[in-house]
Amino acid sequence: MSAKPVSSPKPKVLMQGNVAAAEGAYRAGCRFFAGYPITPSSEIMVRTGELLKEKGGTFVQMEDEIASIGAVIGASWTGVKAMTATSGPGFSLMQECLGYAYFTETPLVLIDVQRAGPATGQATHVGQGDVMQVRYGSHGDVFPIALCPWSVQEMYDLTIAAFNLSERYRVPTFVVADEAVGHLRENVVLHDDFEIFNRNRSGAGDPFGHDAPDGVPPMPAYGDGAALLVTGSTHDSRGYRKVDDPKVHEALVTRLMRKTMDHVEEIGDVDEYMLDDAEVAFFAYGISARSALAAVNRLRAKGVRAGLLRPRVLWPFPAPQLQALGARVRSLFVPELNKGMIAGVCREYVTVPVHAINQCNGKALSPDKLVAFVEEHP
Amino acid sequence: MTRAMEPYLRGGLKGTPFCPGCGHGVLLGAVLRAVDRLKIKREDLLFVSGIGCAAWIPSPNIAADTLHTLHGRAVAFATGAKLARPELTTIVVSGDGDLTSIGGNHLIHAARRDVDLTVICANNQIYGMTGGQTASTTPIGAKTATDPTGNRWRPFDTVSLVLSAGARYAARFPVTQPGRLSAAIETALSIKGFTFVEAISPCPTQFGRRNIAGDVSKLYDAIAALCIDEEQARAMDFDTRLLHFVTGEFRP
Amino acid sequence: MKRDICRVIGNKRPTAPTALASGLASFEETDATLTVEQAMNEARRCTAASPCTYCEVCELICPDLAITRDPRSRELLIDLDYCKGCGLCAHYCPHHAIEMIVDV
Amino acid sequence: MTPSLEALHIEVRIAGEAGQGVLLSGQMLAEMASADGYEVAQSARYGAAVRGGEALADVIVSTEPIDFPLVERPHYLVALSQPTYDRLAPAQAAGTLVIFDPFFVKPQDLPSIRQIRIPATDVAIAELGRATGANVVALAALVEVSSVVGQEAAQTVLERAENPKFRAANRKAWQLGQRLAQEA
Repeated sequence: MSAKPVSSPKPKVLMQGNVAAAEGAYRAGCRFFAGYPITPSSEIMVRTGELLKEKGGTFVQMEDEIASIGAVIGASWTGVKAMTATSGPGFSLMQECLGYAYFTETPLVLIDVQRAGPATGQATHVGQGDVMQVRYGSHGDVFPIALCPWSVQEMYDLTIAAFNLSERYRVPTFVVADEAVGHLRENVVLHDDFEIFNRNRSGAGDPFGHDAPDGVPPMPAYGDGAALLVTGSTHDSRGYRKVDDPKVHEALVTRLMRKTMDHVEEIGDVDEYMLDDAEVAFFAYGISARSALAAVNRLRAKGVRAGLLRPRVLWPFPAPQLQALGARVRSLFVPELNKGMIAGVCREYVTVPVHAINQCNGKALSPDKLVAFVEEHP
Repeated sequence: MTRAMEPYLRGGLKGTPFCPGCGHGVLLGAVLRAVDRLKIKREDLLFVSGIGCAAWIPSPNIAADTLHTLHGRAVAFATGAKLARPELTTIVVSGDGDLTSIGGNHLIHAARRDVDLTVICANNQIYGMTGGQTASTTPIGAKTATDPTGNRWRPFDTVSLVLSAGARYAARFPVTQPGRLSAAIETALSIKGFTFVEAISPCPTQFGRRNIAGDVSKLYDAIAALCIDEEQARAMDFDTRLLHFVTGEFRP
Repeated sequence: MKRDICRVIGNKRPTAPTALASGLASFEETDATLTVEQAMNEARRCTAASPCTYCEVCELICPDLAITRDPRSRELLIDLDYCKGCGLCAHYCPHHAIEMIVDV
Repeated sequence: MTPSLEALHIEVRIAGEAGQGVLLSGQMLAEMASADGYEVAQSARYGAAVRGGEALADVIVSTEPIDFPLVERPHYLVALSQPTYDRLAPAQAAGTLVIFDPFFVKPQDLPSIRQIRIPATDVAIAELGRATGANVVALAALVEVSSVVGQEAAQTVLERAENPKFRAANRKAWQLGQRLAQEA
C-alpha cells in the first residue's frame, strides 16, 4: 500500500533541473541557443535543442564557448531572445564576450551549472565556486544580475525570470545553478501564466542614449532599418566610437552601473524562512540553501531558533535584507561549497559574527554538519 | 562635392580613419561597389568586424547595420546573427590577425558549417593598430616590431585554409587590382553558402616603413610584383611560392 | 605645415577639352571621319590640355573614396576635403594626368 | 517499513558500476513514486567516465515537501557491485535493508543490518537471455520488499517505454523480480 498526498491543483511532472531550465527558457520566449557541451550543464543544451527544433527556433552547437556566447550576442541583436549554458571552465572562456555584452547592453541569458573547480576539477560533482566569477569574472566595471535556483521548480521559474530581467534592463543575466540542483529530479509545475517581458525595440531615443529615466534605452534590431552601430569600444548614444573622450566613457559606465544598482529593489528577490523569531540565521543559496533549510528544521526540532535568508537573486547583492537581518540575529552562518566567497561579502554588511561553513569535496553539505556547527558556535 | 559610393557611407564623418595610402580604404570602395552592383538594399545588409584597422572598414563608415565585435570573434558573432536572421546579407570584414590567428577556429568552423556568410579578409600581413607586430600572415623575412631581423615563420595560405574547411568559393586579389577584387567580392556575395575573399592590402605605416624604402607607391608596386597567378605558382617550388601571393578565384 | 596633395596638371580637378569629352561620350563629331578606335586613340594621344581619358583607375584606387565622376560631364572630381595625399591616384593614372604638388 | 497515510520519508540508494543501469533504475523508481503522487527527489553520483567507476542512484520518496533533496541515510540499499557493497553496507545504520546481487557481491556478516539476497543477474541471464535486464529485476524486488511505491504506479511507468519490445521485457523482468523477492 502506498500513501498519496493531496493532489496538487496543477499537474506535476518529474523533471531534471537542467531540463526544467530548458523548458523555462522556451516558455520565456528563447528562440536561439548556441552552446558547447560541458558537464554538468549539457542537458540544458540537449533539451533546448530539441524544443527549438520541434517548435521553431535556432539551435547551433558551436566550436567552443567563446563562439557560443559570441553567436548569442549576434543573434540577440537581430531581436531574438537568446541564451547559452555552460559550467566553470566554459564560463571563464565566455567572460571576454560577456564584457562586450555588458558594454553593448545586449540582453542574453547564461545558465552556469557550477561544478567543483578550479580547472577541470570534478566535472560531475557539485561546487559553488563561480559565484564571484559571475560577479567579477569579466574585465572592467560590470554589474550583472545573477539568480540562484535551489530546486528544479526554480530552475524553471528563475530561468523565465532571468529572461524577463535581461530584456527589461538590457543586462546579461545569469542563472547560477549547481550540479546538485541541475541534475536533481523533482516534481515541478510548468506554470504557463507567467508575465513575459519583451525588450523595448521601437521606443524613441538612441540605442545607447542616456535620456530614458530608468537608464534603459530602446534597442532596435538588425534589419529594422536603423543602420545600427554596435561596438564594444566606448561609444556615444548613437554608437559612434568615442575612444578618447573621458566624459563619454564615464557617463556610459555610470549609466550601466545604475541600470542594475538603481533597480535593486525591483530586481532583488529573497526568500525568508523562520526568520521572525530567529536568533541565529543561515544565509545560503543554491543546494547549500537546501542543506540550510533542513538544518533549520532540525535545529527548530531541538528548540534552537534558527532561520534562513535565501537570495534568489545573489547579484545585485541583497544588502538591505542582510543588514536588517544582521541587526536582529545573534550570529550568521554562511554554508557554501567554496572557501567562503559569499561569507566574505556578508561580513561587509553585518557586525554580528559571520561563520563560514565551507566544503570543497564535490559533495553538498549535510544538514547534520550544519546543525552540529551551529551547536558548536552558539 | 561628394565621395564615391556616397549613398552607402555614413554621413557626418570626416573620412576614413586610415593612414594615407592604406589599402583598407581601397577595399572599402571595392566592397561597396560590389554591393552597389548587386543592388543590395542598405537595410538588408549587416557588416560584422572584429578588432584592428580592418575592423574599422565597415564601422562606422558604412551606413548599414554594423557589429564591431571583439578581437577574433567577428565570425562567431556573425554566425549567430545570420542564423537568427537569415534574410540579412551578412558580410564579415576583418583583418588577417583577427580572422586567421585569434579567430582562426571560428573561421574554419564557419566554413565547415557552410554558414551563408561572405568573409572578407583585409590582409596587410602585420598587426597594424597595435604597432606592427608579426602576424600569422607575415611573409618570411619581413621585418616587424617583434621580428626586427625578419620573420622566420611561414604565413598562412588563407585561401587553401578555408577551401579545405569547406568554403564554396575563395578568391585572392591585391587592392592594386581594385576592379578584379570588387568583382570577386560580387561573385562571393552572389553565392549561397560560405565564401571568402582575401584582399592583399598594403600597410604603409607599419609594414611599408619597415620593409620597403620610399613612398606609398613603392610599397604598392612591391606588393603587386609579388602577385602571381596559379600558372606561375605551379612553375615555382614550394618555398619560392611561399614568398608570393597566388591570386585568382578558387573553388573546391 | 606642408602637406602633399594630389592635383591635376593645370587645374584643381581633372578636366578635358570639351571636344574630346563629347567625342568620348557620343562620338557624334568624329563618326564622319574617324572610327571609334581611331577617335579613342586620338583622344589619348592628345596631351595638350589634359590627358585624362576618364578611365576611372584613380577612382577605384583612391583609398579615401575622394574621387568621383560627374554623372553628366563625366569629369573626374577630387574632393580635397577627404584626400590624405597618398598619391596613389597619380601613381596609377595610366596617362599621367594627375600630379602631386605640395600644398603650403 | 510499510508506508502509512501518515508522514512518510523513505531514502533509497542503488549502488553499482556505471553501465549497469543503476542510474536508469533510480530514474524509474523516481518516476514511479511521482506517478504515485509522492514528492520525489532523485539524484545521482557518478564519475566523469561514461562506463566504469562507481555509480550511485539516490531516490527520496516522501509525503511531505523534501527539504534536503540528497540521500543521507538510506533505508534501502541495493548493492550491485562488490566495491560499493564493501564501502556502503557496513556503514549503514541499524535497520537499513540491504539488497545485494550475489552475481557481483559476496556479502559480509553484518549483524546490525538486514540483508536480502536477490540473484537478479543470474535470473536475468537465465530467463531473459541477457544480463542487462538485471537492474529492472532488482528494482522490482526492491519495490516488492519495500512497497516504497505502489504496483499500479510501477506498472504505469513500465508501460511508458516507447518500444513495445522493451515494454514486454520490462514486464517479464518485473515479474521475475517480484518472484525473487517473495522467495527471499
